[in-house]
Amino acid sequence: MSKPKVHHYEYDVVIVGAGGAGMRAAIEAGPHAKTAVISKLFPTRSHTGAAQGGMAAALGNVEEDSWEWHTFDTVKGGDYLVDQDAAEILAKESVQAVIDLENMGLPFNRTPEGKIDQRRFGGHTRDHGKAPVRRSCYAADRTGHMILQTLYQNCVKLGIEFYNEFYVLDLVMTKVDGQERPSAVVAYELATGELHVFQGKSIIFATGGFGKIFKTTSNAHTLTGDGVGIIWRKGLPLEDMEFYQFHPTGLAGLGILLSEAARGEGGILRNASGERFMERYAPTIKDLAPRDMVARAMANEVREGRGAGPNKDYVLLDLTHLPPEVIDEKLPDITEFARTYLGVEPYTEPVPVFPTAHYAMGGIPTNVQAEVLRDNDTVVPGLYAAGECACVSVHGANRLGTNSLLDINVFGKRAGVAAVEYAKTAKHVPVPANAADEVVSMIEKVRKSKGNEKVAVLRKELQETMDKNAQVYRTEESLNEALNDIASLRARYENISVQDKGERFNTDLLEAIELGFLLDLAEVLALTSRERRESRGAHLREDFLARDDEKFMVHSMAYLTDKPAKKPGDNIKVGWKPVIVTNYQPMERKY
Amino acid sequence: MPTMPAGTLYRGKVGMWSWVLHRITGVAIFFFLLVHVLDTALVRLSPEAYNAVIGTYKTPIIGLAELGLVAAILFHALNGVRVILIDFWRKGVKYQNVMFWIVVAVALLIFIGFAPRHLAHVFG
Amino acid sequence: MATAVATKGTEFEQMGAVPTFQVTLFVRRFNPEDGQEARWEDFDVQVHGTDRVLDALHKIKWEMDGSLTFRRSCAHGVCGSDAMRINGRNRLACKTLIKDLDITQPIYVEPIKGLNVEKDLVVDMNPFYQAYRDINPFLIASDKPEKERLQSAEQHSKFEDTTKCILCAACTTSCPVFWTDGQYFGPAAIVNAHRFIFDSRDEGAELRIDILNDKEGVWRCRTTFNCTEACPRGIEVTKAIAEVKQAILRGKP
Amino acid sequence: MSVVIEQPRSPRSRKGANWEKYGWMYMRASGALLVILIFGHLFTNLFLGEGIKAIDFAFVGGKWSDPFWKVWDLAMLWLALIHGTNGMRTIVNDYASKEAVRKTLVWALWGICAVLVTLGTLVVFTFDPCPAGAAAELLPSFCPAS
Ligand SMILES: Cc1cc2nc3c(=O)[nH]c(=O)nc-3n(C[C@H](O)[C@H](O)[C@H](O)COP(=O)(O)OP(=O)(O)OC[C@H]3O[C@@H](n4cnc5c(N)ncnc54)[C@H](O)[C@@H]3O)c2cc1C
Ligand code: HEM
Ligand code: SF4
Ligand code: F3S
Ligand code: FES
Repeated sequence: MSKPKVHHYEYDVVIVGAGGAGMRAAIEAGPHAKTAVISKLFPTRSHTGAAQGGMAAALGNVEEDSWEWHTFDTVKGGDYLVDQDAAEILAKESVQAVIDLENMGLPFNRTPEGKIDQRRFGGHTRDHGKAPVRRSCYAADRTGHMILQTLYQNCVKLGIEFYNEFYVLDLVMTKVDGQERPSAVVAYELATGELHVFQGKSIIFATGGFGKIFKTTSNAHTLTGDGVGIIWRKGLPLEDMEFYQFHPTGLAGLGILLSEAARGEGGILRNASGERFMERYAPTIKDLAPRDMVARAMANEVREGRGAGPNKDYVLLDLTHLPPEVIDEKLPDITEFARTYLGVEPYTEPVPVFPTAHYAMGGIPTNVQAEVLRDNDTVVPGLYAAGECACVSVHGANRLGTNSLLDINVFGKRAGVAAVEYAKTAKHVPVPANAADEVVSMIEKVRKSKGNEKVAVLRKELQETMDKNAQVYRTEESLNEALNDIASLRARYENISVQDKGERFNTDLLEAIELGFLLDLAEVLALTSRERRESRGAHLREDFLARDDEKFMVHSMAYLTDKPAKKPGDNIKVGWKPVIVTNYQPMERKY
Repeated sequence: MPTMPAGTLYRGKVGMWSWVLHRITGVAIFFFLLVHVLDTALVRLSPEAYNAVIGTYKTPIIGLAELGLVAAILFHALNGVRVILIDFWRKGVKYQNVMFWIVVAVALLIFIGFAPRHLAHVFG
Repeated sequence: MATAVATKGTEFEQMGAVPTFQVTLFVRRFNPEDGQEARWEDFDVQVHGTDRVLDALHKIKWEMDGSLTFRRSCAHGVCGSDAMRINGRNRLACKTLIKDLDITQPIYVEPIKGLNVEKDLVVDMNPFYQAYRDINPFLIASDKPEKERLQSAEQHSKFEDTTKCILCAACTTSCPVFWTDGQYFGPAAIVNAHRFIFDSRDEGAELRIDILNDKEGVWRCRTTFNCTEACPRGIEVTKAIAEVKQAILRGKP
Repeated sequence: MSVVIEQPRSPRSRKGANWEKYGWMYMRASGALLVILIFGHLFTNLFLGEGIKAIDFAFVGGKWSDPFWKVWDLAMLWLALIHGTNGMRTIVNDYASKEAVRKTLVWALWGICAVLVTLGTLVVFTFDPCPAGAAAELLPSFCPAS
């Protein structure tokens, strides 16, 4: 097979990813700099569109509220691992972020006076935990959809250049004055199999999450963590990878998300014998405890044999005591999902649910300017990250509901502004002539391989070991098992082959390459989880049940090293980075 | 190069099939009308010519075809009213399905009222 | 009460035991690189009671023929990637449960109609997106408010239905008028124009009305309702089109 | 906010005035009138009395001696032909893929329409129910026996 054709482009700002974060950045960058947005999906297919609940902002439209309370909730929700300066920015700029969206046309639900309506959401309180507060701005049960559509509409308005169904597979780093500097990204065009090198003064990564390392997940098939994986392979660190949020109410077996609103409206979790088990775990607020606590309780019920269903592997979300009108009016999406996908009628039958891998708190470390860090405090000039792929860290050890849609808007915007600022004065870093070589060999290796391992088989095994060993409950032992499994999968990955050898729309090939990123990230996640020997937020170590502020009130920073891995994980170095504390000293997390 | 493979027939519902019928009946009526204007124009030529041509309208075969024509006009006209209601009546969209069956029913009723009488004229 | 719930629980223990069964899928295949015409290929797939057509396609791709090509992402009907013609009707593969189809018969799966097929179930969506972009799908407003623009719940309700669109193209490619020459703007573009024409904050209604008054605009719609029936988001597409027609007749929203 | 409103781009094709809106309105207006006209026509011609049997020169002559039916049939002629031709034009526009073929067919349709409308109108206006030299039994009863 001939070498693929390579095209070259020159832009000021190159944005990888057209989800909420990427397009919010594009809207800032587009009018002021020559901007390209590269996305493996058509923009409106990005997973931001799946978000239902809402976007937090202390507008105070229906109840008194303040950004300061919001900051506190975010810090506490994140089990004090949040960088508090970043959380302050998030909360302060939330109001403008919502107003921006409204002014761009987002059809928010309205109060009787015509202002943006707000509703309650888990963990958001007034006056430092005194009572729940209405802080979530929403558009019915499709807030994420409306954000994604509105941002795309405004990109169309601004005439932003998109390269859709282009898979970015590599970041080109060029050595300038002895320093590795980002100069371009290399993308594979799905339609033709040709390669494209996008040179940019500023490069923004906004590639979203990587839920597909798990089997049960609310994430899309395409959320394979490519962007995070690319950064990782360049030897740059990843922060807080052990913190992965499991949402309590995913449809059992499928992982499709049922919004927290289900319990907000009075839904009750029961085990096989019909017991309301949350009474045992959180006697006062029961089913409305924070996500990490509820997920843990559910997993425990199943583990101790009280799960429902033929395999006793899920619990039940009971809505049958709610009047059908309430279900219809308040929870239409949930009812529809339950009916469509499980054939369960929520009026009369309880819905099988189980925690589902939902959100990566960790990712590419950045400062509050969205600049990517090469260690605890040195920035990589010209490289930015925003959205779920980044770790600013505003979510710490556990993200609050509605804070992610906020995150993508606030830090997406900041990334765009900073990227333009930088591009105004910076010069292009030269791109080597052979910039695409690495991707060429990556592709040709898979395409030409005569191996006998199948992508789908390896991926399934990876997801199964992650669900078994690195999910809600973790121990030294389970994490080592995961690491061993990943190591052997990695060996088998060398022997992988694809059936489709074609150039055009070769999704078979891309699934193989995506699996490579999944393996990398799963390994980092398992390793950092092993190294964090405490329990905090979403990270629960059964062998270290307590939070250990003495030793672990720090972010983990994982680096890929050249060290040969004698034992699985040996090639990864884990460092630690202090948490920025401004106002709130760690306290016990009680609700 | 990309092609547009034929594939299966689209399985639309009454909306689609009523439109297909509306279109077919419209074309049928159109062609009939062309002929009908011409034959009627013969009255200008001479009574004999007109009567000769109109005579053929009274033969059983054309008589039956006329029955078809009336059916076509009935459907086209009533469905046309349905389309107009969809366009201008607020609730038209909601009841389009029901209205289709009403169109069929009314067309059938009128047709049943008309057909025996017409056949009696043709064959009687 | 407790016992009632308990029995419900035990009932459930049995209920989850969903049967697996075998179905035959006829998939319309086309590979631009093999020089052959499009053709049907059949696959026998073992599926679960809760499986969707997308799961069956994945089974084929992952276990039998890796070259089978289709778009998908979210797998639960919100991203709009996988509109295809299943048993002759446009649907999202991820929202179509196999057990809801007649499984004694083969299931026919083919690309949506009226757009060029690129490979298997993948079509060239560009003309579809172009029509969308042509209607100016963004808020046009000249004021520069400090805070949010006010809008009453009633004003909001006028266009809420059409904000649900996920640009899946199920509607446009079910439209017999669109099939004829692909020039018609199509229901999806009109739906998205409707979303702005009836938004009280928008000032571009006249412009969009003018655009859709085009030869290829709303007047080509023959009210066949295929679009409404195909829309996976339950948008009342034909109604929206009728409202746009009325707006054009009035010359304002 | 940094978003500036760009001048909206021009619509997809703007080739002169476009009559689609008027065509659409005409189809509905004429359709509504045609329901009455055609049903009335069919009722009197095919249903009443002897139905199709009774139709001959004398029948037509008899009808057209009444200005009411003259206007009726003229209206029907104009409305239906234009309605039908415009409908056919829609269909041609839908299915004729070659521009040249499409143009030819549309011109042909309007040509035929014009000819028939003119012909029909002339016939109705210049029609003589009692042409000289015709056999009396073919003529309407009111003709003076010649
Ligand atoms: C079901 C669900 C419900 C949620 N509900 C809420 C909620 O109510 N409130 C809330 O605040 N948060 C919610 N979240 C979380 C939130 O939606 C996401 O974290 C957020 O939308 C992520 O946005 P993003 O822009 O970072 O990434 P995404 O929207 O996932 O976009 C990623 C983009 O990167 C592109 N991309 C990826 N890899 C590549 C590559 N290799 N090359 C080129 N492009 C690439 C993709 O094409 C895509 O455009 C929810 C999440 C899920 C899954
Ligand atoms: C009897 C009363 C009639 C009514 C109420 C009526 C109504 C209509 C309407 C509303 C349409 C537009 C359909 C649409 O836009 O989807 C239409 C189309 C059409 N009509 Fe009529 N019509 C009548 C009589 C006729 C006659 C007598 C002819 C033939 C000369 C005719 C031929 C057509 C044709 C060819 C079309 C186009 C069909 C299409 O585009 O699919 N109609 N009619
Ligand atoms: S209107 Fe419905 S069918 Fe059409 S593109 Fe939008 S969501 Fe899809
Ligand atoms: S299918 Fe087409 S004809 Fe009109 S009602 Fe829908 S756009
Ligand atoms: S895969 Fe997203 S809509 Fe079906």
